[in-house]
Amino acid sequence: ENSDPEPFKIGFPWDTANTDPTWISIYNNVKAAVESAGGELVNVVTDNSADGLIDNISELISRDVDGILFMPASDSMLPAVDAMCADAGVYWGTMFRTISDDDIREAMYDSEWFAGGCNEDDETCASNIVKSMADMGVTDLGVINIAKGDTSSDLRDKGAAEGAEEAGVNILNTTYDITVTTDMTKTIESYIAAYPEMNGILVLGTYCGGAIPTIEKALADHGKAGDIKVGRIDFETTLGDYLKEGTFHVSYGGQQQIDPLVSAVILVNKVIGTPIVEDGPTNIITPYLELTTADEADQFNEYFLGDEPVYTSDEIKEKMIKFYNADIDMDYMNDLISTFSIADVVERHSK
Amino acid sequence: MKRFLINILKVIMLPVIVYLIFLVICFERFSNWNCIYTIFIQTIIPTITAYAIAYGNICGVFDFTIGSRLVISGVIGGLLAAQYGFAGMILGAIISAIVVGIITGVLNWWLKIPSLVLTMGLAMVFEIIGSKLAGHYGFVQIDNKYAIFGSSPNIVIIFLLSAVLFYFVFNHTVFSFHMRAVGSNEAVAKNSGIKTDLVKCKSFVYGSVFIGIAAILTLSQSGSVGAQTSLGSVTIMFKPLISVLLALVLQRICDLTIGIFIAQFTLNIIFIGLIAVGLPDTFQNVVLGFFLLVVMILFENSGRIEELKEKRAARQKAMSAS
Amino acid sequence: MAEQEKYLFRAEKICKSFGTVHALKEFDITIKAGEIRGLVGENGSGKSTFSSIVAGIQKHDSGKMYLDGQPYEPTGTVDAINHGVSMVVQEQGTISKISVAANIFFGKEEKFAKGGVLNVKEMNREAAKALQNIYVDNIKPEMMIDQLSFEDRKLVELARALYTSPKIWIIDETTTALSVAGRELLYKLMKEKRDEGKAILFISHDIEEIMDKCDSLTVLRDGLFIANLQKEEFNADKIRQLLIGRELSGHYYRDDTGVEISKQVVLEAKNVIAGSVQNLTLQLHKGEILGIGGLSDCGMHDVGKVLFGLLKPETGEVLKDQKEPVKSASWAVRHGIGYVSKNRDQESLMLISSIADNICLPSLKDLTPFGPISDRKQKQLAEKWSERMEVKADSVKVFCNTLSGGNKQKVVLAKWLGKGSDIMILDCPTRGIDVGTKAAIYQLIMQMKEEGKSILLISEELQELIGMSDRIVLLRDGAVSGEFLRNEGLTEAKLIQKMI
Amino acid sequence: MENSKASETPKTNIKELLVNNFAFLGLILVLVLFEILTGGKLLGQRNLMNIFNNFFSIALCSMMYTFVMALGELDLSVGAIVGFSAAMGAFSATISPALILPVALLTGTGIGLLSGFATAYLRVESFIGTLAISFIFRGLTTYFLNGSVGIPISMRVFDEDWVKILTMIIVLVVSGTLFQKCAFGKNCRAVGASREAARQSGVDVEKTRMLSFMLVGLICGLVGFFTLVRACTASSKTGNAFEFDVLLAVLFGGMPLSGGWNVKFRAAIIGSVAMALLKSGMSLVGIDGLTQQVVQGILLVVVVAISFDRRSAAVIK
Ligand SMILES: Nc1ncnc2c1ncn2[C@@H]1O[C@H](COP(=O)(O)OP(=O)(O)OP(=O)(O)O)[C@@H](O)[C@H]1O
Ligand SMILES: Nc1ncnc2c1ncn2[C@@H]1O[C@H](COP(=O)(O)OP(=O)(O)OP(=O)(O)O)[C@@H](O)[C@H]1O
Ligand SMILES: [Mg+2]
Ligand SMILES: [Mg+2]
Repeated sequence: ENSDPEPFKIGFPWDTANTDPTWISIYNNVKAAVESAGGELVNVVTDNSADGLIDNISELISRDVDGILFMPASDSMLPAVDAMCADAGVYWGTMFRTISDDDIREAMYDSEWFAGGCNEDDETCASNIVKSMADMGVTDLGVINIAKGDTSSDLRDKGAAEGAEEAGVNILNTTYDITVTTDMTKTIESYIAAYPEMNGILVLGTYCGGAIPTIEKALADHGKAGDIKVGRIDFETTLGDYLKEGTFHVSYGGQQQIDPLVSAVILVNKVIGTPIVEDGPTNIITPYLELTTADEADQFNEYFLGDEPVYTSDEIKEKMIKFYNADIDMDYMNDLISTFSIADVVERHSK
Repeated sequence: MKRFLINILKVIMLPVIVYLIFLVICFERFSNWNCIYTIFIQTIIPTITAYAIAYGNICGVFDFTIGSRLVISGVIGGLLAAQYGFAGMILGAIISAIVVGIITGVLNWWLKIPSLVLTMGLAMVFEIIGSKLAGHYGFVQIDNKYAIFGSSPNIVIIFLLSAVLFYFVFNHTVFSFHMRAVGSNEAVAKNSGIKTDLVKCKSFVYGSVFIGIAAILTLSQSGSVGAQTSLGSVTIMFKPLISVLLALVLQRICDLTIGIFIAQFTLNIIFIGLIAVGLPDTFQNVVLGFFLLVVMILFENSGRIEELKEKRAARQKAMSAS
Repeated sequence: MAEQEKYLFRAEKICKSFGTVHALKEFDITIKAGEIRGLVGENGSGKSTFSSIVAGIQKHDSGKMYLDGQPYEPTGTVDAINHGVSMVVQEQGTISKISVAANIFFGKEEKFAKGGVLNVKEMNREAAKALQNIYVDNIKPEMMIDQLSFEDRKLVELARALYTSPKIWIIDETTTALSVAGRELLYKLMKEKRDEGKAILFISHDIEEIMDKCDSLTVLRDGLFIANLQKEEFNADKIRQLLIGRELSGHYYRDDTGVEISKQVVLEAKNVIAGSVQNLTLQLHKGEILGIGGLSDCGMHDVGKVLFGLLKPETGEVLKDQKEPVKSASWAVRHGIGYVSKNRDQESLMLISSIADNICLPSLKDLTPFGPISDRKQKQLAEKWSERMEVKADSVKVFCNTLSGGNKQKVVLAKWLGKGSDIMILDCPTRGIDVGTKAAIYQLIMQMKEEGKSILLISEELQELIGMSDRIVLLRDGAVSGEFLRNEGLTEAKLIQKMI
Repeated sequence: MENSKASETPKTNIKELLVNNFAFLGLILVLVLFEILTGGKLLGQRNLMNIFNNFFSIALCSMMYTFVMALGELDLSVGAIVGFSAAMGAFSATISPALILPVALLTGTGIGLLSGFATAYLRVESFIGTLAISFIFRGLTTYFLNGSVGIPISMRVFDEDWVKILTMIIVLVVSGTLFQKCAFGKNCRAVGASREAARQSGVDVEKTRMLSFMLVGLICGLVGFFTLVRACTASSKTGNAFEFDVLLAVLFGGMPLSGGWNVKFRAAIIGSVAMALLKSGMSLVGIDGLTQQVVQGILLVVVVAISFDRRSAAVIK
């Protein structure tokens, strides 16, 4: 009878002080998803650490939100989150991260307050990218990753190790948690100095802005650009140039926009009373995209990192909110996600 | 002269010993020239940053803004490089570094509050200015053709020039005398008619020249400069700061200009050494902290150790006398 | 006009106040060329304030100054020096971590600089000259100032002040920081400058010294001009009387000629080697005033530090009551030993703290052994003793950095009187203290003695030692060189024999 | 002469009173401003609890930090101590959850002892010494944790509001009394005012300094415990940047860096409350992270510029 759901509020701890375009686009995509069903997005600034997020969640609860979406810093923090949300009667959803710990996953999937979320298959992704680098002839690999203790970081490490094992690649060393370009330069140069045999660098993840240009520059300065193959999980804005020059080789990623968007959609559906899956949390695995050409990279920059989300609010309302579209279920969503690609976004959004 | 040479030898022992330790641990990785060369190249930017830090340090002011000023200067240099090429990059970086230095210095003068408080507040503001300037992508990249200062021999030449400039300013100018005096006893310096506030202000401004140079080199070496927020920029200055502190320890036997370089060089040997040994990089911080602590303890207690020796001698003398 | 030209410097109606304290009230003074003018007054009477105004360190509130008949209004110390006014300050005035030469020419480096670039060699050469001018040859210009002793640093300050050949040379309480040799040097320089036709303003609390060295004298009391005296009018009693504004008996030392001293030893040093003390053996008896004297560098100040536990003996031991060794300063205080350092500002006082905080510090545990300490008790203690010592301040909440030197000293003494220690080690307790207060301190020392307390009085002034001690131990090169009892009839000559 | 600034006594006592209590006034101002801007939500019951949670750790630590500030020292290792003691606590939970609290407290005190010993007895400048300690223990935390470690969710009972409020009151009373009324607090200020004078007045300077660092270590252990039971997880990021939060709070409260008798206990409280109110207020009004940081930075400078007592500081470093 009602043409719109009751007004609701979704809390979202996110670092709005971070100027990385990916971080900004994540915010925009979540916002679009929440507003598609007439909700209001409440942001609190966070440092994305476990303790910080717990504080943020308690703050959001005190601000009367109906659901909370966040990127977990670790598995072990989730029981605490669930307990807090259950006490307050607030739904919660995750993005980007799966739950690897079996006990915790079981407990969370039993919780009526956990709405579910998206994640990419970090382990496979890492394993595959190592293998595809091995195919390019890489035998000795220097690795960069985000801080230890982060679920994705750990899974990607694991995947990379598996991939390396399978493909016979030797992982020389892994450096974690680089946040400034000078440290990046230093690390790459140190790798070059300490490991003359190194012929591949793989960035499993980093929060350092401009990581690839920095790596490329360091390699170029040591006359190694092109000789040392470079791979990266997660796209960044500068890949196009290096793909064009042939000094950059492979990147898997591109789910940074669709993942939070769909995660938010899952939570919104749950909050307005039309969950995608009736009996339990909804978990959707977003496939990673591959960037192979400079053109694609440019399109990625324009359509994924621009001001517009990868699905606009109207598109979301029409295609992903069960309240308006009763057809929606797990299969429907999986189909929708599987058609998601750079070309798809370009087609929908180019005028 | 002989004494001078002995002192130089003493100072050089520090990196040599650390190097030998790593050489013993993993000979095959450490026994190539490229390794030493890389360590040397990596030492340059932090050394120049440390020169900037040294100004405030000698003057007795504390400066949390170094990192954020470096970012602002690099970002503006990078932006102007795209517009006006080399001139834009060099002038942009240096002038903006100086302008921000002047702002910091003048505020320190006018507000008359502890520099630690002021620079902490300002660093928070500067970080945001930097990130706003860096714009949508949060970092600024330069065209590789402007990055010629990042590789040798250019970077080495710039380093030598900076070192000479620093040495000269620190040993042969009126300003340096005033600076040391303000750092050592501000009240007396003031009574002797020195405009202590002006000296402190100048130390911010002169130090900025080195920030500008460091920013250009960072831009050239890394190809980009990224913005930092939430006091993340402070971490940029911690390692150079450690080298300044170590250099102050070495000051008795060697000039600050060389001391800072040697200290930074030693730190970098440790850095690369740990990577080469294959230890997880988390150990870097542990070793760094440990190294800093041990050196400081040795330095602060060197007098005591001698005293102890003397005491023992005195006791023995008294024993044999009785 | 002609009248004015006769004077080199003239100050009219100089006023200066610090909040409610009026340090100078319409103070007038005229100084002729070719004279050594003494400036005397009680502690806190405004001598340092006036001289620092003349030297451009601070500004007066109102009044006029003339130099060479021209209005003189220094904008700062450099301006004052350019006008030919230079000053040796009461506090330490050198800057550590820079060389001797840099200290001498500090703030005046432009002389050796072209466009900000310094010619260090030339500066060192000139510094050597400046040191030669004051007949000092053991200090090298390249040396770091930190390598010098306190006294040598004062000499560097002299070189600094005299290098510019000032027309007026102000010396604020410098003699107490100098050794005998240093003093002689200073007097010689003063005479020399006077004979060159320069004027000298000499501040001291030592009336003998003033009478001996000055040509004329101005007395200040509470910031007011009191009197001008010419050399021929000098008379110690008269000066004292003018100083404190009331009659003062001719001698203020104790007048008995010795009493029986108890045999009980309360504090002793046995074969102690520490710092500049060499093999010292010394016993302090109950109820005794034991004077320690000697030339500067004889190690007498370290004796106090050793006995108080500040300096750890390298060999030998320091015992209290002949059984327990003195472990540390905090142990000493807990066991009833008090210590007044010679180096007051750096070691005895917390400057940026109130009088009350200073006085109560050693007694905190006594006020309440456990738990919270009552504010009321603290205030009572502080007020009682600051009143007893006649500390010149509005209340006990006043911060010590605003007090004059002598009043600071009174606070230090009040602190230990409040603590009620049985053994008092007093290192130059009357240094820089005016005659009135001096008398009060001597009375206090006597009173403590009568209460059965033991006092170790370390002093550079023989008169004081002779006047106060039951027994005097003289030191030379860190070891005991002579011992005298009060009832033996002491004279300076006798003592000096054992000192050198 | 040591200080010509000392001459500038304010004309009226009212002005002096205002300036002296500016930090407090600022607090009220922030309160009223945001109370209006948020339409009364700031002091709503739920948000109050939220503000309390925000300032809980910072306030706890600031109170003990006062002792170190009184000495005229800094402790840059507080964040690392919180992180390391939380990690050790989490490890001990695998043996028994009952061990968490004692282990965290012991670890904290132990590290405090280490930095105290280095500064007091080995004479390393506190700024450098604690920076080094912080590097060491941050590294060790990351190394040992190798990710993150969880503890049983049942430990969340210690995250109850009443437990924390009680803890806060106890720590407040104990540290307040110790600082304001007891010999130890006074000795700390005396050492800060003049180390030599304090020593010669019978204060055991070294012991006082070491104990202060140990107190900070102890409270950081406690903060580590509460952080641990709140998230039920210890990670390498636990306690990250906490040293800046605490420093910012005490400076915001008007704590002088020079130590001595000007160090006021209330500065710790006012500073941490004001910071928490400010953050919560800005967040409620919907100000983004970038602007929040600018506002914090500017306010810090402005508040200190107005309230800083320039008369009693001979020189301002
Ligand atoms: N900076 C200051 N702030 C407040 N009061 C001050 C300050 N300087 C001096 N006074 C006060 O001014 C008065 C005069 O002090 P001044 O130092 O001139 O005395 P003085 O004659 O040199 O004494 P002394 O013989 O003890 O050195 C004293 O009462 C002192 O407390
Ligand atoms: N032999 C010494 N050892 C240590 N410190 C010294 C020595 N001689 C001088 N000083 C320092 O030099 C400063 C200047 O001494 P000066 O004699 O001018 O002061 P004062 O007589 O104590 O002052 P006031 O007249 O105000 O009491 C003193 O504060 C003291 O700290
Ligand atoms: Mg005086
Ligand atoms: Mg005097």
